[in-house]
Amino acid sequence: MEPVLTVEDLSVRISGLHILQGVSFTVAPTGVTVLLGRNGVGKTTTLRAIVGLTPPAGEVRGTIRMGAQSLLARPTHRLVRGGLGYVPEDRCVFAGLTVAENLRLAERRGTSPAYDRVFALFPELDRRGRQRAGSLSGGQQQMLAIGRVLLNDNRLLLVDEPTKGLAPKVVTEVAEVLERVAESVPVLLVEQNLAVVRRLARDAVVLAAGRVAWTGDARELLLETALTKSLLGVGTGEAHRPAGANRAPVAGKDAH
Amino acid sequence: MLATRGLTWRIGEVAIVDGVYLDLAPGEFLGVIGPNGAGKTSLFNLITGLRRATEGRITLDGQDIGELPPHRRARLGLGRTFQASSVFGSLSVRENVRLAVQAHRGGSMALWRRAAADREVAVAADAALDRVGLAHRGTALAGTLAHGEKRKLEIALLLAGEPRVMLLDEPMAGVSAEDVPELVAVIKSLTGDSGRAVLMVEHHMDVILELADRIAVMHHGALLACDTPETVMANPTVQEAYLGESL
Amino acid sequence: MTLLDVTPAPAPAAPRPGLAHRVRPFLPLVALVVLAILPYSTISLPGIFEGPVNSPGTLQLLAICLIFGGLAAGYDLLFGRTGMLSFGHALYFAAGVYGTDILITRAGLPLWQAALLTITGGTILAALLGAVALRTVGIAFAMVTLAFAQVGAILVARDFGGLTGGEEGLPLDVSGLPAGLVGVTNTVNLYWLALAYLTLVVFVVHRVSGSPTGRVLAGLRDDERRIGVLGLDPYRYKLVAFTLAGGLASTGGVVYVLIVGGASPHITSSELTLSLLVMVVLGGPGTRWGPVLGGVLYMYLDHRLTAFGTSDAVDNLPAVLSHPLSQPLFVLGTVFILAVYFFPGGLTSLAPRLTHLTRALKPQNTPR
Amino acid sequence: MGTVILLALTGLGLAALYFLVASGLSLVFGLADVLNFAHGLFLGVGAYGTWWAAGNLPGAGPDGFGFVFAVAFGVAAGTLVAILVELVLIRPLYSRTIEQVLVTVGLSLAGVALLQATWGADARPFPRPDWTRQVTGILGAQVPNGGLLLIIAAVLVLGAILAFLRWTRYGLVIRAGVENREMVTALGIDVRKAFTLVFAIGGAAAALAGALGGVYFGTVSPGQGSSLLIFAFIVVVIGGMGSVVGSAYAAVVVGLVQQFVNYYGTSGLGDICVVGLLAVVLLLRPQGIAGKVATA
Amino acid sequence: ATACGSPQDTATGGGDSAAPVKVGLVYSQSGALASYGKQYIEGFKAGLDFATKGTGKVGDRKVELTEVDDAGDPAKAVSAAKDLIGKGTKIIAGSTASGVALQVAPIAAQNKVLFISGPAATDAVTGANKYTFRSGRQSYQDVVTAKSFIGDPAGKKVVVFAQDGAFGDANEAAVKTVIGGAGATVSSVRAPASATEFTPFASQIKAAKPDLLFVAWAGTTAPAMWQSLDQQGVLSSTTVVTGLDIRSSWPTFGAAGTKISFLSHYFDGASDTEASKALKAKVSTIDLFHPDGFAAAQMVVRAVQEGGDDVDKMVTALEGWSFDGVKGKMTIRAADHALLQPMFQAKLTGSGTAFTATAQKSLTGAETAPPAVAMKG
Ligand SMILES: Nc1ncnc2c1ncn2[C@@H]1O[C@H](COP(=O)(O)OP(=O)(O)OP(=O)(O)O)[C@@H](O)[C@H]1O
Ligand SMILES: Nc1ncnc2c1ncn2[C@@H]1O[C@H](COP(=O)(O)OP(=O)(O)OP(=O)(O)O)[C@@H](O)[C@H]1O
Ligand SMILES: [Mg+2]
Ligand SMILES: [Mg+2]
Repeated sequence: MEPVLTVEDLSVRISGLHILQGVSFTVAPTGVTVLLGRNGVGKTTTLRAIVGLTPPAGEVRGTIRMGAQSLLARPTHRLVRGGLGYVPEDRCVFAGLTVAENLRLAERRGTSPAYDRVFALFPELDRRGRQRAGSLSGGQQQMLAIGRVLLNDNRLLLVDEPTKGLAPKVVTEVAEVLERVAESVPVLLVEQNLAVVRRLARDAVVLAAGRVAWTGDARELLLETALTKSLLGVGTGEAHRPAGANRAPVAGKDAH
Repeated sequence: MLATRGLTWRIGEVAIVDGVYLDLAPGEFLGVIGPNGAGKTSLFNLITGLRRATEGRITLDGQDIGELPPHRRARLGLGRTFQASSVFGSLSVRENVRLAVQAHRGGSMALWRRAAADREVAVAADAALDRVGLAHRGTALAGTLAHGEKRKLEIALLLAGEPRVMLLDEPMAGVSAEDVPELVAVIKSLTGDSGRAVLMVEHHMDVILELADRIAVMHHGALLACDTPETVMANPTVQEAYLGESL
Repeated sequence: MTLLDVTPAPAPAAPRPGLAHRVRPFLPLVALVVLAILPYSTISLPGIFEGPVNSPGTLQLLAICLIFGGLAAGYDLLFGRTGMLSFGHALYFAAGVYGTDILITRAGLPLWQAALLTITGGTILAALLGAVALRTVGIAFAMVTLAFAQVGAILVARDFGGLTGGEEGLPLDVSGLPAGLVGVTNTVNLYWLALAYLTLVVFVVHRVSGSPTGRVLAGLRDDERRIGVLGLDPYRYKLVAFTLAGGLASTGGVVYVLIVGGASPHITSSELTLSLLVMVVLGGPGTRWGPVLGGVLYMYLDHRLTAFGTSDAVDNLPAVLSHPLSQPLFVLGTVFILAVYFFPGGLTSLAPRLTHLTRALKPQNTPR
Repeated sequence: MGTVILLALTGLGLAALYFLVASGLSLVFGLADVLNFAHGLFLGVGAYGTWWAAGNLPGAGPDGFGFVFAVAFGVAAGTLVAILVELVLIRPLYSRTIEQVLVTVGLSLAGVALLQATWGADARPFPRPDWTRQVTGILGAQVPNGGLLLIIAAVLVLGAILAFLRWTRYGLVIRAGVENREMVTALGIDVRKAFTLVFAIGGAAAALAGALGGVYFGTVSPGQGSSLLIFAFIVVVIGGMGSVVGSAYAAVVVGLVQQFVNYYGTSGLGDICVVGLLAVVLLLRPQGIAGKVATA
Repeated sequence: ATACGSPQDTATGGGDSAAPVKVGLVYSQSGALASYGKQYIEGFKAGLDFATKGTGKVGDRKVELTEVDDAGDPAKAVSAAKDLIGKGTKIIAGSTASGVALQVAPIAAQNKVLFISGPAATDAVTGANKYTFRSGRQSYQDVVTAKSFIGDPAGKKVVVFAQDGAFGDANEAAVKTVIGGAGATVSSVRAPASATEFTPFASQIKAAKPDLLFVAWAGTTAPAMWQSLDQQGVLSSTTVVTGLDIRSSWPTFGAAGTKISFLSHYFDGASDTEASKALKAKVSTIDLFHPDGFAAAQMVVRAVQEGGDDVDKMVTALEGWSFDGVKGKMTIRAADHALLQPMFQAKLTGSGTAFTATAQKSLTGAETAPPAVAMKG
């Protein structure tokens, strides 16, 4: 199957720092591809480079293609209108606007917004339509951020740590939502919560120090304790071991 | 040690925090859980003075601190981290921590002394950085750190202040799985000694269960329960309101 | 309000060991010595100065430039280093100018007494007004300071009791001044005075920003709430910075009134504060030399452009060009806009970029 | 009684003028986050545009429809300049707020100098219909018609801007873009267009203020804009940044205070009172009368 | 040339009898008073031509002009003056703005050079110091002219309407001495210089019912002020006197123009002197400040003729000197260097944008002489 997104030899420099160094991977046209890696390896940077949001001081090299179309050097709003949905890491809801206005803003011209879909997933958003988004709690804001993107049909969704700071119940809900969404739209997901990863991911890309350290079937990755341990530094068990007991063998995190 | 009596914060008619009675004993670790929007961060804001309570009292060691500005409360030994990292972006990581150490040492108003020459501050700062595992990032500008690193820096800033009561707002949010145990250990090491009390909001249940002596559950601004982890986890209301069905 | 997110120029790259590194700390000293002995030189720089470097006209111009270099450096203590956007800094400068002038001319005090009283008064004024204004933050703070400065301007223009001379200004009565400060031949002494002022400000600002308090100020610039939670009172620190900057500005006013020989209401206008802002940004906020450079350059252009505007070269251009070009403010405004575009981060950010360039051009002989 | 009415109505006329200047300023300032010191330039362009058109443009003149046409020309010129300023000078600097402010400072210096270079520093008589020079007797007060004209224009402009912000999609985009421009783009919206629009609206309102101000004062001079600007700033801040309604309230307060205190108090006291009012409002309510409460 | 020298070097004025005479002209070429400055310099050049009979030379010595723009800023003017003095200039003239004149005058005294102030009207220039002269009129002379409009002032009620600040203060004080001293009751209405809305002031004045209203107003807000006075019926209910400003401002009076009595420093056609003909030949339409520049040039030529390079001699030569200027007979009073000169009453006729001024009456220099003041420095 043709990949929906192809990233080849992607390098990103931000004010002199070489943050990504020749990252290549593909995103399958169905299901969830998860981008893993420890803090600071460049997951967010990768997503932002794809959607064209590298900061002004940054420099992007390489190829990013959606189908046959190159995404580099195209303005973000064009990419998004072309069906690339992005849920940022810090939620970025518009604090001064109401929830309803936040959603209204996300409507894209020429398509009919799927409010029923969003409200079915997050009834809270319907109830709080007139509240200003800035006064929502962290979790509510995350729901709004996801809801905004789901209002439209997308060819590919980029989602950065959607469960960060969410209550377990909501984490489960969000995971369910993403699972359902992924049935129709491919998703590139950055996630720290391995339980969510296990439930959703089909393919996995593991970054380490700005490079791809591993790609392949996510289940395979999670089953192989040795592999996860060496790449992500954790076993697949739920409980956390005492600190220091599982210091990661992955070297070169700070090489740049 | 820290106690709130009927602490309430209303915006208009809505009570965001609704009559909370909390008691924190020296050396105690109290976890706070609750659904998103329950009012946990708001409670922290009231305790640290970033917001003024509309009703109720807050006492620290019996002294009423409800009217004090944030920095006075901090000087009495109240330290906190923020849910969204807030570090000094244009200072280096090391300078960040040194500033916190300096604040703890009495907030020098010296205009003429060279700050860099203060060995004691430097040593204390490096120790704090070491403890959270950020020593190697000392010269990086804090603003350029990755999210997880900022969380660690937040904790280092807190450590530097050697607070007697620590309020941690979701310290694990966005921290990669590998680093969670490390941070847990750091937090654990803070509490054991010197009768320091901790109030921690966290959604990672395993972390809470590992650390907390008691767990407070907030819902719609009110305290639903406050008891040992076992009792709380067994509570059906909590199950339903917060945990939902497990993955 | 994101207006206060002053991004400081990136911290200088770790210095490379070597000769350059060892000499560097002494460069300011060398510059100071060069500036101090400059009046002994008779070099003519045609086009740059009207006469030889030691002519009174040139020294006067240089003295004014140096004063404004110092003022800008003092203002940067607020703007670049603490992130406080004050629109009323001109007030403290004007307090220094008018204070000295009134005490000498109207009250007949000797210079040193007038200067001492004025500086003390200016500092206290800054402390009092700062104490009120600092109850607000961000743009509100900018506007309250602007308002206070506006009241100052109105009072000066109102000319209560004929004290300030209103729009005509107040010429300084020089009869009681030391002889060495009076007369065209003594312009060099005023120049040295200005140089001393600049040195003082740079030294104070440097020491303060390297002090523990300076570190707190830098922290305030980034996140004030955080400073509070760490146990420090943001208000106190901001007040210290505000008062100090105000005191430095009124000191500048004392020197300025000697150099110009009078006070005029121009200096009370909010435009002066705006120009200070322009100077700081032109040079590079939060850097040691940027504001000084910016101040010197701005004042230089401000004075020299009037000559440029009336020069034959401009007059001979077609009217569409010569009319605007003969308006100094037009040229200054345009230069400033271009500077914002082409040297973002200020003049001082040019240096690292230039070294970058030269390094890139140099053949790399040591493979990494 | 007649005096009070006269003072109140002329005070409102002044308020209307302040509001016309402040509304555009407030929009640009609160929404595009640019403290626009060049706003006075737009005003100057509007005034000189009208003045020029009335004298030189066929069909335009100082009276009747010709005058409307001249004002329209002036407003169009002001709008055009505002758009050009945004496109050429401000747009390349988005996300660099300080620099944007600085560019407008430079522009305000250069722009006024340019007007002066072109038309001289002296005041020019402003073309206007004769009835604007007359007075209307209202309850025994001889109220200048120029002031009444300003009041009517201000009310219309207020209504138009509010409707735009509240009911159009661009209004929404503008309000969101202020907070997080990047995120608006990430929702697939070209936010740059919205900001150009904000400048255009601000420029148009300022140019209208310039033209009607010319009618009111009877003259046009290069510095007129900048001298109004400082009170407009005060109005914007008292009213709360970005709040057009707040600006309207504040303009009324400032205009009336100035007028009454100048009459009953000693001269100059009116200005000092306005400045004092600003300080008091900011100390009690830093976000201004109608400003939003910042969220933590 | 060497690259080293003393920090206190200044060029010495050439003692050579054929060396050119350096004259520095520091005035506004840009800024708010640029048009006053333009008239001044045109007048100066015409005057120089007139006084040197077209040669541009005094004796064998060419007069070398250095023009410097002060943009109306005293600091720039002081810098320019110091620069000129440093280069050996012994004569400085110009100063369009009062603030500039007041701050350049002490510099001239400190360095013993001749300073001839230009259009700056402030009374304080008179008697400022031994080296300072003026080539224009002063506020006091305006007020004396205003007085001539009401005949016998005894028992009359006079209101001064002026801006806050030194200009307004000076005018108010002068009216109190001149007209009040002659028996009138003088009161004042003052407005902030920044005011844009004048209705309250106009109705205050209306309520005061004065016999004479003296308006001292400068700046771009004047037209709005006149319009308010007219709308509130002040102009039609009393005699209103004010100074006639430069020609380009006339149209801004609008309908009010014909209802005002003007005191005038000068307007085209006010006098018919040799000098005015010579000036008119150069500039076609004479305006308010042409005569000031013209007189300055006449004074410069006189100073050089009699004083050579000796400034003290120049001063002596000018003190008490009478000459025929554009306005008529001018006399430099020795005691305080006041320039006694004719003043005019004028009316505007016509309407809209085409006003013409006609002289009603002219007052001699002696009639308008300000009281002598003691030389301050
Ligand atoms: N604007 C910037 N300037 C300089 N460095 C940056 C910038 N943005 C990111 N970085 C650096 O790039 C690296 C990768 O950052 P990124 O945010 O992509 O990591 P991440 O994998 O998303 O981490 P996390 O899991 O903590 O969110 C980090 O070391 C960070 O310090
Ligand atoms: N300034 C405010 N104005 C109005 N409502 C507010 C304000 N601040 C908070 N709220 C509301 O108060 C409730 C509690 O918010 P808070 O941030 O304390 O929740 P939380 O428990 O920390 O949630 P989370 O776990 O998602 O961070 C939320 O419903 C929020 O919308
Ligand atoms: Mg990330
Ligand atoms: Mg929270």
